[in-house]
Amino acid sequence: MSMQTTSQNDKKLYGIIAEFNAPEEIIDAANRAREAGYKKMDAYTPFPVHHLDDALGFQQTRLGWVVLFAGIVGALGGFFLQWYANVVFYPLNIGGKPLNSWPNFVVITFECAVLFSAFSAGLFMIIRNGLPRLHHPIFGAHNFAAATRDKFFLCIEARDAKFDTEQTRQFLEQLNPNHVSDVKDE
Amino acid sequence: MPQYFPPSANAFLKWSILGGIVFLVVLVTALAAYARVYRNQVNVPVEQPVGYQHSLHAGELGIDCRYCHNSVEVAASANIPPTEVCMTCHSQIRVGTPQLAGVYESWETDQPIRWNKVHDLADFVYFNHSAHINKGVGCNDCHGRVDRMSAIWKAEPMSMGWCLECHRAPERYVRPREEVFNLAYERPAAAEQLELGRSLVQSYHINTNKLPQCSTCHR
Amino acid sequence: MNPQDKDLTPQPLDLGAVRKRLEGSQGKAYWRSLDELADTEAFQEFMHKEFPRQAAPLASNVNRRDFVKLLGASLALAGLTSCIRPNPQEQYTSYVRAPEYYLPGVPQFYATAMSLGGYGVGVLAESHAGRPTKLEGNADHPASLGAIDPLVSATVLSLYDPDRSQVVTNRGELSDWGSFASALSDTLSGLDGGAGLRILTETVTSPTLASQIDALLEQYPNARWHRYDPLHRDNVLAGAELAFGEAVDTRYQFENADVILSLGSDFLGIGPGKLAYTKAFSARRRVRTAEDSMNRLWTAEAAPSITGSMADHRLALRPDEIEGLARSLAARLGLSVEAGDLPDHVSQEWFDALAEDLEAHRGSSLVVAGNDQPAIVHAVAHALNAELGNVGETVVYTDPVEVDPVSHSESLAALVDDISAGEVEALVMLGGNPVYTAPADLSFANLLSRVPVSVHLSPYQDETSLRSTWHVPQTHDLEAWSDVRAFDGSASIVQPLIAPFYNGKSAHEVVAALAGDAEASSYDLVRGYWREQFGSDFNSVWPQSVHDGVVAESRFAPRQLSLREDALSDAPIEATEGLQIVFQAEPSIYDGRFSNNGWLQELPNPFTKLTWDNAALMSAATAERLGVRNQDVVTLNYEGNSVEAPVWIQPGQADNVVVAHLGYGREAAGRVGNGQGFNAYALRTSARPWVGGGLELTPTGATYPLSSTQMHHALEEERHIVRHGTLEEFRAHPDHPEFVHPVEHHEYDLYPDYAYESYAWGMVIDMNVCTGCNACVTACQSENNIPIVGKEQVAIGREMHWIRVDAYYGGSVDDPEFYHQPIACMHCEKAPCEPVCPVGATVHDHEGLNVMVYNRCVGTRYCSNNCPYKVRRFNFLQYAELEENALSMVQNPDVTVRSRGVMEKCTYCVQRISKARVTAGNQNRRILDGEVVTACQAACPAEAIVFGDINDSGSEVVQTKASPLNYGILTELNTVPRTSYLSKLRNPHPALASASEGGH
Amino acid sequence: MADSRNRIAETDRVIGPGQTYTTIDDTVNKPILTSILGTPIWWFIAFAFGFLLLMLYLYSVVYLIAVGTGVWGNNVPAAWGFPIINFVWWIGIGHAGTLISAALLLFRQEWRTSINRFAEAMTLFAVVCAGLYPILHLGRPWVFYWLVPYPNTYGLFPQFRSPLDWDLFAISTYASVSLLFWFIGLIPDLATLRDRTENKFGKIAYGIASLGWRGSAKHWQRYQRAYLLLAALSFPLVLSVHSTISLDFATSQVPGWNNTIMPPYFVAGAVFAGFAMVLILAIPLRKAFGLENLITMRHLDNSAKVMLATGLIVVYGYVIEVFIAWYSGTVYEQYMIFNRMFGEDYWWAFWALIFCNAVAIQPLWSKRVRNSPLALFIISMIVSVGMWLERFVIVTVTLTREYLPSSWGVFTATRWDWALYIGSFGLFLTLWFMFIRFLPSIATSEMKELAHIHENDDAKEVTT
Repeated sequence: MSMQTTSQNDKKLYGIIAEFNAPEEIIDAANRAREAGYKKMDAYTPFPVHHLDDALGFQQTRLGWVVLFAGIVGALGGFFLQWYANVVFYPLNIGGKPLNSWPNFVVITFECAVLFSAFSAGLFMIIRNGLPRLHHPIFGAHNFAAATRDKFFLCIEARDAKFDTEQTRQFLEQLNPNHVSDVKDE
Repeated sequence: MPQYFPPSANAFLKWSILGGIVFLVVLVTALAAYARVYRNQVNVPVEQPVGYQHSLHAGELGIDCRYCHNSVEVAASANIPPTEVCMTCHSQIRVGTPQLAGVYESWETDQPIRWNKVHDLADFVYFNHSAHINKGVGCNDCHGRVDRMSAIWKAEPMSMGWCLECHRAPERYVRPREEVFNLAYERPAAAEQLELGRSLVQSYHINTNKLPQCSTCHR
Repeated sequence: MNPQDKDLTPQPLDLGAVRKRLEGSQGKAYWRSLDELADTEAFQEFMHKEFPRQAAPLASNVNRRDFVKLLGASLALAGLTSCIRPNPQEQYTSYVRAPEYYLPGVPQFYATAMSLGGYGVGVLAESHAGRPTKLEGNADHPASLGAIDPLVSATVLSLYDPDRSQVVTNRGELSDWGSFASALSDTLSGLDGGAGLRILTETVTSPTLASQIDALLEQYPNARWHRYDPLHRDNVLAGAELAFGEAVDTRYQFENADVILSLGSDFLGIGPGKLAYTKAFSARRRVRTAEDSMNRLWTAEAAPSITGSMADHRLALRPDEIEGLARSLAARLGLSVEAGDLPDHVSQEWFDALAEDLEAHRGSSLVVAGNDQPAIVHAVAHALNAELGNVGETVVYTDPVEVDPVSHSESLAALVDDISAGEVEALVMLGGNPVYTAPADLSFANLLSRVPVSVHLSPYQDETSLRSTWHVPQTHDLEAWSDVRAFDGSASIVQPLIAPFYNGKSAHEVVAALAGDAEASSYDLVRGYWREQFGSDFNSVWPQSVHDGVVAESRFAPRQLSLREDALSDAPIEATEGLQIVFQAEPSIYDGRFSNNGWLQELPNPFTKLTWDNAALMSAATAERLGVRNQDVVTLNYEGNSVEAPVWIQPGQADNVVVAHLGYGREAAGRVGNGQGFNAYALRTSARPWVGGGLELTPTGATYPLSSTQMHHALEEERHIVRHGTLEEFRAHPDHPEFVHPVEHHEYDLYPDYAYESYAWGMVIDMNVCTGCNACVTACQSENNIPIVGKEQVAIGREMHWIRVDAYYGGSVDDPEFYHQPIACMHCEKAPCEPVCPVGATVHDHEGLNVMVYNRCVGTRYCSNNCPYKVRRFNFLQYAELEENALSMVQNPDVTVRSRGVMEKCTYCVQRISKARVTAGNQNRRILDGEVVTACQAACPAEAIVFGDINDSGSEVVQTKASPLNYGILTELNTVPRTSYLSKLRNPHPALASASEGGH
Repeated sequence: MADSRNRIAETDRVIGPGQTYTTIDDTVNKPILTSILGTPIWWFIAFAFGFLLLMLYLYSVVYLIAVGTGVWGNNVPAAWGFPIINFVWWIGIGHAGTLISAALLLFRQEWRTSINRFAEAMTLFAVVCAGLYPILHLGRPWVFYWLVPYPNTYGLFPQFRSPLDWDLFAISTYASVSLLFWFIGLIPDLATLRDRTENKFGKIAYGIASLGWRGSAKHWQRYQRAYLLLAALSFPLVLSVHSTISLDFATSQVPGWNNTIMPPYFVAGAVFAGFAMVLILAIPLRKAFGLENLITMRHLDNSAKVMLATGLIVVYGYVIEVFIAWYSGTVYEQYMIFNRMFGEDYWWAFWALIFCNAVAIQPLWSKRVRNSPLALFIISMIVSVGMWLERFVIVTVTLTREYLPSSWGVFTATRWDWALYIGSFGLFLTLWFMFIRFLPSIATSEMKELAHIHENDDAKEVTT
């Protein structure tokens, strides 16, 4: 039931996509594809499927380190702000407390650490994922709207070294997906 | 399934986000700068009912500041001179020149001249001229080269931050007492000034602990 | 719901429970109000109105400008706009011809005198660019000696009162001085030698005015001069007549008195000599070390008074009992007098001790009788002083200071008779407000309308003005030249600081106009009189006298007098029946002349702490017997007249006595004073102006909310806030008196202390001499631009006074001891208020001042929560006068006027410190001890407040703090307060020492 | 199906029987995808009600700013009144959401899944309501930004030692991090809506909001890690926020405030109040939108248990306060407690809160009560009132009786105190009804994952 219109035929091919019904199927498919030697491929699922990333051969993200670093920067910055304001910039006798009464500075230091690390985590995820990206070839794929509902897609991209339109399509066909279709680039 | 957004949408969104951020930053900095300059009215000459020229009197004629601002050494206020002070000279000199109309009118009608304030501190700030004059702060440190201004303007922002520059480190600004009224006085280069300043702070008993305290200026 | 709701009112007190509770309590018990002591259901109910009150914001506060501006603010834009908009262009006007010695911004001080009740009190008036802003005492003046009382220092506010009358009016129509003068001369020309011309004045001591009136009476031989002062001294004169056969004034010399007996006299609280007397009296009670001595004060009085609260032995006696005590004492000391039995409330033990004490101190004892005591009591006092050889030592007699003293009651009665007889053609009233103050039985108000021409000279269009054909606005003492004598006869030249603000005329000018010279100026008249007096050396003496504020050697010389043989014998005992009513001047409103003065209206009564109202005061037992409680409205029926008044229970008042303060219930006082309180004059009779029996009191069932600044209710036992003992206890442990409970701080201190190298300001308040007279409160209010907030705000607990005088009661309900404790910011070295401020609006400066930076304050009010002394005041609404108008002219330009939403508090008068610092700095020297005097310190007649540099070991404040009696409040919180207190001491008679302990 | 329901007790289900990806999608998104006209009438009524209150709120704010703090009953000594009480109350409510999604996620409590979304929304809205109070409470609200460190012509910084400044940082951090956490959770569901909605504007709006999410495995990998880290950060943050609030009191000098138990006691109280509010919102919500199969009895049951537990901790706090007062041996502390319990002004408040927070929760021991939504709803209501009273006692009652008897006073609230409090519900409800109408109140992608895990439950025998 391929719905490719003639208009898409002359467009450059982004990849070939196969649609599955269940998480197990997509993991199985991903494993098979990896074993078949495909590297540039990605899966599209309505919810995070466990071990799918391993199946696709992704390596772990370095997000953790970024967050840790940001947290340390935040903490140091927060404390420095208070120390500088009270000791260097405008030293004042506040209720007979010493200028650098550090126990008073703990809370804000902590809050700054959390603030920095939290936002680094969120923004890192969004940016590394290349978001926001409103337009993407994959959106053009057949029945792709189901990817946020109940269907599971595996797409092998044209830029993969081993990619060959005919072979790759056959390879995907034999994973008995609901169907296989081309994804055109624009 | 059709695309919801054209390819251009990506670039468009990215740029609008970037642009928004830039715009905000610019806006805030612009407002801040505007606030500092415009609100403090720095370098904006102020219209006066009488076209009195400091450049002429203090500049060319070299009349001492204290001739008119007679309480500057003993009181908080430097004193805007009463009309009679103008009349000490102008009952003889330049009698009847149109620029002096305001003065004569005041003198005859016994109505005071309504000068426009140029250096107008907030009501909760208590500035004392005598304290500064006697501790070696020169007129032009705050008022600039009055002897070169025809109409007076604010030479400095006179904001709290500005006052604190000196109140936190008087040695960087003070000068010998005898130079206080010398508008042409040039501070020596940083190094010497520091040396000089420290010794003056010593000999004038300037309490550097006191200067940055709130109670020094606010009550 | 509103405050008038019934649920505001407590149930009757269970006095039994109260007493039991006190007996139960160990150690020294303090309590704030009977309700709390009784802890009645009703009181709970009163405090426990869940959420009835609606805040009453000053409606006028929302004008369009604010509203729009603050709409902006509500969008959080105000901050932004305010930092972008340039300030509006202000203008600077200088003189055309500057006065000599004038420096812009530098205040000048002029010596002059304010007259109160006709007697002068010397003051130094502070003038900013011709604008009087504050009155300080004049140290050279015998009636001031540098101190000032709340009434006098508040008169500067009255000067600018926009409600003062501003034009001459004729039957309510606007007129002017010229037409008044001509109308007057027409009238007078129609009179044969002034027949039918009557002049009514209050007490006159002004030599100039006196001589003018004499001249006038010569010019119009048939004219008559009447006098009426509602707080007249008729009994004093009658007493003198009785004792000596002539009218003389009595002057006390407390500095020489070791034992003092006050027979219903409040010599520290009222009367023209009170400041001088307080100075002398407290000089003899100032104790620093165990070696110091103390005088002993015995008092018998009907209601608690400033004097009574200082007593070592105090008896609450009905007025007739006081007379009884006087007679018995006289008899005991061997004088021939008709003496009844010793009154029930006077124990034989007490009486013996008193008599013994007086006899033991011949020549150094003193008996003082109160103005409102009957003549016989005064006579007894004279006789006793003579008998004890005190005359010339502790008491002297002089010619009367009042010119041509007469009985004011009789004088007014005579006038009234003549009016009703139709003999009065023209009545000229110089000051006073007889329509309001005249005894009810004379119905002066109605008679006045029968007088064809009535002239009233008065600062306000008051009750009398409204019923007179002519009203002439009167000048304020700061507006016109005059002269006045002090209680000891010393004359002062009154010099004006400002031209008549509201076109007023002085009494001198009106009398001159009567004499036919409408153009005469006070200046010429006063000057003319003294030119005659000073004679040749006028040109040197006059300026000197004006400069000093007192005419040298004008004090009256003591006189030798001999007691009449039958001085006491021909005065029979008159029995007084039933419930007695006592009329007293209201401590802050006086006789009503200050009704329109907001400072004084809001000044808490020293004992009831009531503001804005007077009340029918009675003892707990009496209230219990009558079945009434606080804020019940009752009808007072007396001699056929009746008024409605709210009840207030006053501990320490004699049973069966209702005290009614005069001066309230004004109808034409002005916007501030109208309708506050009830009018006690409506009950007063000419026959019994002070005390009378047969008062009927019936509850109406209604209630009326009263605003007391201390609606507090604690049984205070272990907090050691008030520490007191007896001189003996002190002498027993001269180094560490047990009752002082010293508390060390600092040992458990986490942080190192700050070093205060230059100055370190500190204060000591001597509770032993503080009389609770409120002088400090008004002085502070005047110095620091403290706004008034109005009755409703006070009721919510938003009064703004920076210094308050806490009143604590000790001991039993019926015979309590009184403690006055002035509380202002303690300037803690480890101030709890500072670390909690998120914007650093309150911080310490390097001299240890806890400074409050109004312009930085955002108003979190956290500092107030964290202040254990609760001395911080918050501008919940726009209380202060920001607009430029008459009232804003009284503001001190050296102190910021606070706007709504910021916190404020005592600053140790930082403006005065700064002034001294700049002066000293310009002269390259340190500030000297005593160079900085805070406003409260300057005002205090008892010199209870000592202020100075605690780094300067020589300073008085350091010396004082060295006393073993010195203690700090709540020091266990490690606040390290800079203000400390000297414990309160009593000096009971050895024979009664235990009794005085009895209370606790 | 029918028999399977017998096999698994209703209260053990985190998800109803027979839920597939599509059913989850449809149940959750139905109210959002229906056209405006299709919106149930009750929604309009409820929204109008909330909006009306919001107007009351705005009116009292403007009046307050125009006239001044004096429109309230605050005075000296009771310088803090309703605004602070309400502030602490709202911020307390604002704790459950982030706690549920963060803490329960870390502890792998899968029953969090269907309630975390709207609980987080509730948190945000509550924090908004709370956050405005400290500003309005200022004597000069228009200079509130002086608490923020920024370069200025005064050459001044805020005073960082003040707990109020700590609050500023704590609350703003909490608000922004919660918002981020919530939004990141929303992204996949927004994408789902983008793909489901027929409405053109809806597509664009949801499309932009979802940042073009396409559910790629790579994205999911980073997404899950980021989400986990955010949870790990939010958990201590939640605990820190109310601890910081409690320091406003704990670091002070006021007897009854300066108490080391304050932080844990406040946090427990916050969770207590938070879960009460969760139930108050969840019970009508699941009924109105027919979400019984997603928000199951198990969720209500567990929330009730948490309420009971934290409630007991709070009660322990009360006991300790009394003990400390006695143990301190200082007259001030002892009198403070005496006054709270028997003082003539406010004893009623103390005993009322004891009833609400200690007595009223005891029925929760019984499973039958925990299984009756109505009972839970009522108890939660009582608890909310009780927690407000607790703050009233801590803030105002304490202030009216401090060290110097001479400065003791009374606090009486005014109509403006009440207006601002009632009005704040308007702000909350308005936001809430907008939320349930336009955003998925349950995290669909997470529910699908859950459905995947549990898809065989009904097949296999379960014995729990």
